[in-house]
Amino acid sequence: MKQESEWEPRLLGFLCKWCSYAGADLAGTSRKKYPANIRIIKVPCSGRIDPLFILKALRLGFDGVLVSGCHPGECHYQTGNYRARRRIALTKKFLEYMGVEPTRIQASWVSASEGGKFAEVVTEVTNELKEIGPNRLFDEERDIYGTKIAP
Amino acid sequence: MAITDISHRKRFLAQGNVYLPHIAVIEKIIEETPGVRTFHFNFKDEKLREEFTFESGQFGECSVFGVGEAPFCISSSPTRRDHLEFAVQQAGRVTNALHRLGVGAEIGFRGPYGNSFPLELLQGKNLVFIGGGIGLAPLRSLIWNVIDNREKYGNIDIIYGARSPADLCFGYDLDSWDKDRAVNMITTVDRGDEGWTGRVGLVPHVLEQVAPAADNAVAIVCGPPIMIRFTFPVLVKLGFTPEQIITTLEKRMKCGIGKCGRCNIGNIYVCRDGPVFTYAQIKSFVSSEY
Amino acid sequence: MRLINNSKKVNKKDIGKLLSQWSEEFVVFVPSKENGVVMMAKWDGTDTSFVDWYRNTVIPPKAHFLPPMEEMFRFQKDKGSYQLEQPASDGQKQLIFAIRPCDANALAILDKVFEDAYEDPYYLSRRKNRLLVGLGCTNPYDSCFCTSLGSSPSDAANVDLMLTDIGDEFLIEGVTDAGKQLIAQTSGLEEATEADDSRAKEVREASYHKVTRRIDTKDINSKLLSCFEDEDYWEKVAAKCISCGICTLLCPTCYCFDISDELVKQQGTRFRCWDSCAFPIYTKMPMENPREEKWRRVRQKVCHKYEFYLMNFGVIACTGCGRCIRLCPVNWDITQTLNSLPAKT
Amino acid sequence: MEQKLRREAKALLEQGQVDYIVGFEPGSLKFTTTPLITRDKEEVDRLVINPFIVNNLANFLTELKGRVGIIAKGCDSRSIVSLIQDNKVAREDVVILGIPCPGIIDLSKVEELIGKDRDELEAISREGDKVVITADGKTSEFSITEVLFDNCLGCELPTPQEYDILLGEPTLPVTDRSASQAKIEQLKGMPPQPRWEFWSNELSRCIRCYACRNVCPACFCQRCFVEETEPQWLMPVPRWQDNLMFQVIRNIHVAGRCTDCGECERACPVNIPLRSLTKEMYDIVGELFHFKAGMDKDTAPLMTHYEQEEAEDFIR
Repeated sequence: MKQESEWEPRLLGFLCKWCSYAGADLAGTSRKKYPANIRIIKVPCSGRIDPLFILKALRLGFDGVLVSGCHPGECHYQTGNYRARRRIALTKKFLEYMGVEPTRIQASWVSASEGGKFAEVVTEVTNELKEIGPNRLFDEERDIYGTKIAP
Repeated sequence: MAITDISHRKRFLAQGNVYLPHIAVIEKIIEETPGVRTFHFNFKDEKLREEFTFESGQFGECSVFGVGEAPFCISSSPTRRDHLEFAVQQAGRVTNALHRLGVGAEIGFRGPYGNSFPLELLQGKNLVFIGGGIGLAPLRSLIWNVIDNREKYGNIDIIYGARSPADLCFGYDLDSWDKDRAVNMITTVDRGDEGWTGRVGLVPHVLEQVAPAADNAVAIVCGPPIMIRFTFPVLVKLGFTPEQIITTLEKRMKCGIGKCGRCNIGNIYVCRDGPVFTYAQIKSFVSSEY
Repeated sequence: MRLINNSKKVNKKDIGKLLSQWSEEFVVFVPSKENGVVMMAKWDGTDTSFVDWYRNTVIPPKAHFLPPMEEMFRFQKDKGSYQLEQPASDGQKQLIFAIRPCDANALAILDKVFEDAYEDPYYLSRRKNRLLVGLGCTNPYDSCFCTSLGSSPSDAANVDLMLTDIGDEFLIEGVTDAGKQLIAQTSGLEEATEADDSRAKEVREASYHKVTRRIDTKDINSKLLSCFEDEDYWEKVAAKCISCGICTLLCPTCYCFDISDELVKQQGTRFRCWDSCAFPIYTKMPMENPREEKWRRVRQKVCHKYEFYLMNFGVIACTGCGRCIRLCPVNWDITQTLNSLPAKT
Repeated sequence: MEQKLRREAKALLEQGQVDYIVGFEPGSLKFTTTPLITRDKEEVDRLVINPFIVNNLANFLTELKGRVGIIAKGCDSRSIVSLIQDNKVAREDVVILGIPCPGIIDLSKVEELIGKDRDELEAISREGDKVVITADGKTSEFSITEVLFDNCLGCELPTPQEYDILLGEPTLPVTDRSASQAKIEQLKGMPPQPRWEFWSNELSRCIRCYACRNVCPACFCQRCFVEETEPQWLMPVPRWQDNLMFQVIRNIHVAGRCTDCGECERACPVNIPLRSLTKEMYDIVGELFHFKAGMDKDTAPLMTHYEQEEAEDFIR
């Protein structure tokens, strides 16, 4: 385990290819500064996001997950982002109930022209993740079968 | 004929933990068809390379570390021992991972497991090999084994078919058997293409046309289940008794040694008691689960 | 099984002292509850209240020998080459206290498959250094049917030493050499009197008759064989099964397992874990599945236990512990199935 | 009620209106019932209705071919409606024999109260708002709030809304539903980390028998994500991390379909308090989207539709 001081959050971004991915591209080409903590997976639509992706990212040790898609009403496929919204809302609320910091699950609407907004979102999220610290949710090896009934 | 004699089980026992695979290195990869590759491999350990023995028809559990294990029959002949071979059709997690590997990659191998083709019983007999698609792989081991001891056997007929010319596996073997005057090689495809000048027809139909004599003969069949199901009746029609028909079965085999439980047909565990069976045995399985 | 007539006894109040004494040599496991789930857990050094409530565990003691999951080996890529590392051998000496006869018998059944041809090193190494202290049942469940399987609530055939509840005391009898030796080493045990012995005999007799659920195991394998192809029967029987893994995973004689790999940052582990013939994917191959339909899986479960295992190893793979009946969410009852097998047509 | 049920069921079979009757018959153990799935009109004489009819029979609908006459309690009827919403079952293929359900007795609570196991008890009977239990010749009385399943105590709609035949008079829900929320409220009162630890601890007992999934009528996928191998989302190994992930995803998948029938928790052989997950998800669905599962067969399933304006505040 790294020293806390050296620790930098790792953020996984699922960006819709029509809006947010283009927005991230724009942020890059227009030299907007944003933290290098984000790793990006391009998806055809934010509606492609299965809560399973979010869970798996947390399971693999990402400190936060950002789903980003088109603004409401602007989805390339008409309704993908509305569906994503329902799913993420449920996931976030439910995981919060189970004891996951809601900060770890993030969503944003970023259009292809909002390079600046993308940079802001990533900066904000990264800072918030820094505040709550590393994701240790799945770290601890606790297991009755390993320790209790059949050592 | 007692193919399920279990004496073979102790034939090659790994020292110590039977579940530990031996590290082997892929030496060559042959693209047989789109989706089927043959892997040539050898054990890393020199001593094991020398001492390892197997029989035609046996299989091994092959590991792609980090992905899992799957059973493959050894498709090379024990008479040609500079390396081992198995053919892999892309179908699931492990086979996909195998197809991603290149020459020099390390895999795990444990085995050989299962029984083998009953060579003693085949001696002096006319042999009819009937294969479909990748089902030629286990037959291939036996065919080379027999060819390398040609004087011990009678006539050899090989009837091999695939869906299309592009799906024919082991083209290099087919060529060399075709040229071999001591072998009657018949290749067929379900559907030809522009370049195809050979036979067209399903394996059971071609078998019926070729009509090998059942007298003093043994048929060895391996292919997709549907082919096997249609081939047996043709053989019976040609006068083959169920005892004269041998096949090898495929099941999901996780452990390879009769413990994990999933490859049974009745009380027979394919990994431990098979995979080679006579049609007589299969027929007596009171089950439609093979 | 005839027990030697040289028995000792211990007062129930002194069980703690006995376990403490044994704890010096063994890691002692006793029945304990976690959120109401009874399992054999490491003794905490004080609590012996299980003496009052213990009937049997939910998690069968097979978990000590074939755990729900275990590491088979680890692998690591070092300079382009894989290195395999086996887990350190489990040398710990354990004592499992108050194992029920049915569960101890189950281990003897499991031994057969794990010793067969290729020895299973994981299971067998654990079998070597674990001592089984049996406790006869005085209050069997209504789902128990051990007496139909040639056993009884006081069967001492497969334990090292056997305890019998004779009221305020447990009668202790050595069965195996290891068990007798342990008794000889143990201090503070009282000599049992003739009255204790006859009391124990009465208790055994009484508990035998408390097991009322019965199956007829006579010619069971040929009966199953003759109705094997009776699809209608099996479909009818399987209708309410939900294909969960409770009856198999928690069966003390079920041993099926799955093997899988995990790779995290170049550090890999090969696991094995319990698997169940009730799951459709258990037999699934890329192109086909020999047991896709539910009734085939139910038939496999029943026939494996009462027909195939008997054919291969000469013993029925069931000890009548009744867990599969007791824990089934839909009350699928194997005894009803076995008792209603259609006669030969 | 039982007599009427048998008559109706027999008539349905005789008139060829249904191919199957799915109901309850006495179980093989004391105080248990077991599903009866039959085409035989003689067998319907075995049908029973009592305070131990635990199973949610809607679970069997997706696998039965043909028309089915099915006995449904309030929650079960909503599961049926939910399956109709999802196009898993056609309304015309089911004849719903609705039972106004006064609540089902949780035998584990009874065992806890009496300090004896189910098979050691002599009698359990429901008398109004009381449950009378006899053990060792002694009778004791308990309030139903002590012995009904938590989900029954929280049941809003004990009488089926969707039915073809209603057996008996509509019944009212338990007035004080607070008991059903006790465990959940207790969890909510804990800080996040202990809460996460609680769940990882509970789920470390999971043996992956999948009973929770397989008893659940809302879990009707032909192939569950846990069985996917390319990619493999979860290890088949019962480690708490994978177990926990399984439960989270299962809950999200059944959101808007779960009717709080409580079967998952009851089926669990290792007593994982699964209802404390499903009920909270049920409430979240209600709170965020004003949606209740299985209320109206003509409503679209929760996750297939949306409102322009809803649950946005968390989006940047």
